[in-house]
Amino acid sequence: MSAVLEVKNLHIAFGGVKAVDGLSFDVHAKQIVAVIGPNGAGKTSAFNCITGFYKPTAGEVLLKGAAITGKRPADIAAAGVSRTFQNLRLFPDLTVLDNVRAGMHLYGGQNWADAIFHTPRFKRSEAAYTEEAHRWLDFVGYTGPRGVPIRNLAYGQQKQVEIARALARKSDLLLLDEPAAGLNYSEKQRLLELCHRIRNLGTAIVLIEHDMGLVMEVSERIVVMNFGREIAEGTPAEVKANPAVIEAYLGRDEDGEVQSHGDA
Amino acid sequence: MQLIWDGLFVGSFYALIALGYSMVYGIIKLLNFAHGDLYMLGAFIGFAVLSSLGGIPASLSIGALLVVLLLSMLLTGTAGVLIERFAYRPLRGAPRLAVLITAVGVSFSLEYGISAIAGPNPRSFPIRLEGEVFNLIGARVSLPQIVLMIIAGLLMIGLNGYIQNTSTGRAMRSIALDRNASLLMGINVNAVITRTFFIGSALAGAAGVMAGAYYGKIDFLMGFIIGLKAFTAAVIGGIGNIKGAMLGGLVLGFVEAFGAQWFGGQWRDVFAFAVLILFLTLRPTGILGERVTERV
Amino acid sequence: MKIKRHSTVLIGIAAAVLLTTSGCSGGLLAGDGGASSDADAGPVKLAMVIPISGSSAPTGEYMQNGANLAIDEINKDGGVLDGRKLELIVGDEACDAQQAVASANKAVSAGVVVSVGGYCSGATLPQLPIFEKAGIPMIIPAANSQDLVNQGLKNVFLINGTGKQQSTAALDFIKKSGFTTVALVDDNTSYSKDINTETAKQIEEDGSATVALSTSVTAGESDYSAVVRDIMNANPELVYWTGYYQEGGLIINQLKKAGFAGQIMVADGSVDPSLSEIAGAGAEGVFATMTQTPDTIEGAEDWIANYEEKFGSAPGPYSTQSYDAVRLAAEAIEEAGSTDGDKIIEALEGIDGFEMFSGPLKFTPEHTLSSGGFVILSIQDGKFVLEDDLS
Amino acid sequence: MSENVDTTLAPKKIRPPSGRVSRLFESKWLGWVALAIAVAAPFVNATPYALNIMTTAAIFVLLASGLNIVVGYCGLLDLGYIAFMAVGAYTSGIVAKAFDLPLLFTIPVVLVMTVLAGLIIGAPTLRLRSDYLAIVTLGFGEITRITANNLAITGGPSGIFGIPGILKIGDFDFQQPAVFYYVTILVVAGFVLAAARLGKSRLGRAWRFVREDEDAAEAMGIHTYKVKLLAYTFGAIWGGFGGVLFAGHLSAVAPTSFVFLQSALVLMAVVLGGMGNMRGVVIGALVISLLPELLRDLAEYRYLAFGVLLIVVMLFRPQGFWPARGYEPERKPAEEREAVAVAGEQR
Repeated sequence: MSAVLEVKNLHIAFGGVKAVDGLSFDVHAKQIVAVIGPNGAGKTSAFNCITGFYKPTAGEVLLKGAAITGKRPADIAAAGVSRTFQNLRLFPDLTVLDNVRAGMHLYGGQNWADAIFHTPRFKRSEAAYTEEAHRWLDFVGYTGPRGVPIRNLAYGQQKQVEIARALARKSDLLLLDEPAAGLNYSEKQRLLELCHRIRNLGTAIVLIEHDMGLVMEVSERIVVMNFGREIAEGTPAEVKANPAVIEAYLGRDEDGEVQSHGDA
Repeated sequence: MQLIWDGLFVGSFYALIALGYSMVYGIIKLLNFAHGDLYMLGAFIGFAVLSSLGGIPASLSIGALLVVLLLSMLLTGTAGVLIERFAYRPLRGAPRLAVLITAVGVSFSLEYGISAIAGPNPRSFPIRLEGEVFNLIGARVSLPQIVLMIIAGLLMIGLNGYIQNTSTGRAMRSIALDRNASLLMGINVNAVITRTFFIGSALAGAAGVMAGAYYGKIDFLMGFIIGLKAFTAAVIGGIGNIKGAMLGGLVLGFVEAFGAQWFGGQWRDVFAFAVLILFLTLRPTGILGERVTERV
Repeated sequence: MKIKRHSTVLIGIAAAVLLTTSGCSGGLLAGDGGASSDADAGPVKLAMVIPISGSSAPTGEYMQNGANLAIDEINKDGGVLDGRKLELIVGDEACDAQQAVASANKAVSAGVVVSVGGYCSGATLPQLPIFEKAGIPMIIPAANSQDLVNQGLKNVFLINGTGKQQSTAALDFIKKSGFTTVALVDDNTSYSKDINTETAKQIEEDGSATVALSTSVTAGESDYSAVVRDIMNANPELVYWTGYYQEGGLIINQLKKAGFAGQIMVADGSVDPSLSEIAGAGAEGVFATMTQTPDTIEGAEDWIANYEEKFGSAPGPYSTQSYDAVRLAAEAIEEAGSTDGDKIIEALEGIDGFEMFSGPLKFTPEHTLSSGGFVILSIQDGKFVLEDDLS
Repeated sequence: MSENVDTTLAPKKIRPPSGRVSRLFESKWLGWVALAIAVAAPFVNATPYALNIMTTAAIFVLLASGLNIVVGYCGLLDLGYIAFMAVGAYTSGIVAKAFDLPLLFTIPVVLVMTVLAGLIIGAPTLRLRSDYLAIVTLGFGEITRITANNLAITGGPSGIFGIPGILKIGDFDFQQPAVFYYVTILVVAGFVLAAARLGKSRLGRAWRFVREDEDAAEAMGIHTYKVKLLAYTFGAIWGGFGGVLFAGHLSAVAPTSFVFLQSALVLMAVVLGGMGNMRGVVIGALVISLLPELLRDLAEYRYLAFGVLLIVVMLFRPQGFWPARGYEPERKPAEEREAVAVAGEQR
């Protein structure tokens, strides 16, 4: 079984601070992998390295066996990676549909001349864009209004739209940065179910998440980071039993969280 | 030699104005497009003050100049503070585009406001620095030039001391690094920004009065080109960097003097802007700037 | 479907507009517009497109006053063409091509008969085709770029000396005073560059002096140390500044500060009271090539008194030329016996010996003054006085 | 999947702002009505003055619609936009005079030159942060003007004059003011429509994505640099055509027409009208270009007023007087059912 994503010995430093210090893990097709760790452990920095927003100081990132290290984000997205952001990065003044259409940019189907002359090709492709956008909104279970600027919507709805936008990219690998942050219990349950459905589409998922209950339930494998280093990797059960992980979380206020959700 | 001296002299004007650009940019990441117009405003305030004082004996001109200089600095500084308070502060956190457009609006308002008040025609400055011309290692140097350069130098040294050694100066530097953290540390960010605007504008105003007294002619558009040049100077030195702005001003003065020598005076501005574009594309952090990685 | 609906609406709107407006005069369907509707009655209108805003606005005022003075005099004497009054239609050019075109078109629409304006050459050039197409003669009192003449338009008459004539005057003075090396500096505007290149050409052809330096500066700056340095290096006996007074004053001042020992001469664009204000003490003794101003014309005291009484200020540059332009227009209209453009042009071409401030007028075949009327002024006690009438 | 859709959360009805004025403004007819008025205007008043003002205003509309692509759609502040008009005007003027061609035939050269200018100015600068970009474009604008003022081929400070007319077929001269006006209206209407259509296409959306959040756009696979360069190039073409019309209209081109003030005026039209909204921008351009003609007496104060207006608009109505409409129609309920079913078996 070939890996969709291989991260090999990734390093990045800002000034003297080593944000990611030797991270390696693989993600296989249809796999859901979680990256966890205390705040400031370097999870989001690792995401940014994988998606090209940071240039890693050392190490390699392979997507389906091809190196994507240090390419620009748009090229990495085109190669088959899509992502969401830790704090929503939607296009606030644009409509819900337009936000989802952003994920479809690479579909092409029209050029500027088509647009200026309103060729049949243009009309077809616009109709397809709209239809597809509705489809992805339905897929994530979005029920809100779709023709209004997204800034008017509730936080939970915005989160749904951001996932729909990333899905519309139709990538092989989806990186979700804290998808459950700020969601209530029923929303989290729907997110859990959505992750499974996304995987059934054939897309692998890597997610950063603080909600241990969700992480333990949804992911097949877990990578644990602390101070930029990878301190453990394995199945949820293995990780839960790993002394290094327990140590990393002990003495911190996440302690209780691990315990309580561990029973779930 | 003459080239170097001329470059140094013009460069010290650029440096004074570039300082304000750089300070404001360093602290609130705002490109104060209207900064050059504060230089113009300073010159006109100086003009108004002098005219209202009436005739001044020529013998007193240096002393009178210093008084006018201080007064104009005070008033221009206040104008800068008002501009920040009413035009920029409400937009803090707004998209960069909105702030920039506002700055263009401020620039326009200042230029044509002065034009409406003082008339569109150039005015000749009431006092004039005249003085001996003598030879200094191969360059013609005049007394007024030396006086003005000493004033400019003192202002810059004073500013540097202020920023390095006082608590406000430290607060400025910390805000430049991280505004939110500074807020958490209990620094009154608004007060510091106000002070920054005051100092930056006052320096531009001082440059305006000095230019008026030296060149003898002021007009409402005099700040436009020099504002651009000062920005260039700030970029050359590394924008946000106080010492860089001083260095950048002098470097630009030299570069221009040599450029004008090689290509002819009418190409001087083209040359200066080409330097700006080169720096921005090849080394946007300037000579003294540090590399900053922008985080997502 | 949709397109059909659109077009029906369009046609409907167009038809409605046509119906409601076909009665109006001045529309496309009403012949050639309102331009000539009052050709035979009412006041005879003269256009004057001059700088009212912008940095040359003061000169515009001098010109407008001069023109109004002439109009009042003529109207007091019974106007033209058996009692029709003259009326001045003033438009702003602001030394900008686009504004000039707008104002010229406005004047044409107002039904003017003769244009008596034109100050900035760059803004006057694009007016030429507009007045030419409308068949309106132009008597240009101030603008004097050679480019105006080079177009060879038959409706264009220049009553200010051209750049070429000014250059000749400069050369005469150079020879007369025995200068052997000259530096020429312009401000990169059409008018100024014209004089620079023309003077350089004439000096070289003449051979009695050499051009040590011919260069341009950018208008609107404060620091001219680069050109001062160049001049000091070339070390000429005379510097001839062909630009306007704003920069001229600065350059004179900076030259003197740098210890320049030679003489300085300026062209007519710098002849303004502000020149010596800006230049300070260094302006004393500066020469200028200039057409006669009322100050320097003998026997013009009455005229000056009239002007001062009417406008409360002394006349300035181009007041006399504007005054003469209006008088000349009236004369030509009278001569032609009609407001028809072609007839007026014919009359202008036929004029011989019409008395103006610059002397008796007769146009050359290219519609310029036969003699430029340039004299040399110099600054004494901060004021321009006649130095040499070059006769 | 249907059981996961929370049916109790039925779509909230969020309606686009209604109100008679805004509805009138959003009306599909507005463009046609405007065109009809423009076509009909000369039948009311065809004095050279009126035609001149209207032609100038139309050219200004074209410039504003071009700048709107750059500033409004893509969010790049260009303070030297008039340079593109200068390139267009000079190119067509020089070529037309040198080969004695009607202006119409210079268009291919103008296209090449303006696209080149867009690339030359854009390529090095579009990687810069937005505020640097603003000042660099300002510098480029000045460089263009000063260069034109100093070169022999551009006629130096006098510029070029006596430019041939736009086209002449037999005795019919397209240069007659009324005909030229209609040519201008036709060209401008075409370009405004094209710009509006571009705004509602894949490329136009990409511009908006870049404007709203460059990083998020990158993450979606949008090559932000290329997209920005395209915006710049289109802006340059619009400006270049504005230049051709300008050269044809005045029959003379001089450096004084391309000062910073002109760039600022075009920018004001875009900002006041409503960045990103073509209708607003057209109205803004008409207001900016026609108002001074109507208020000639206040000429001295108009720039002051514009400056103050810019600040006030940014403070209180940052989207301009007629902001871009942020709404599009909702889906019809019938389709919804179908689409839900399809989405379930996606891929």
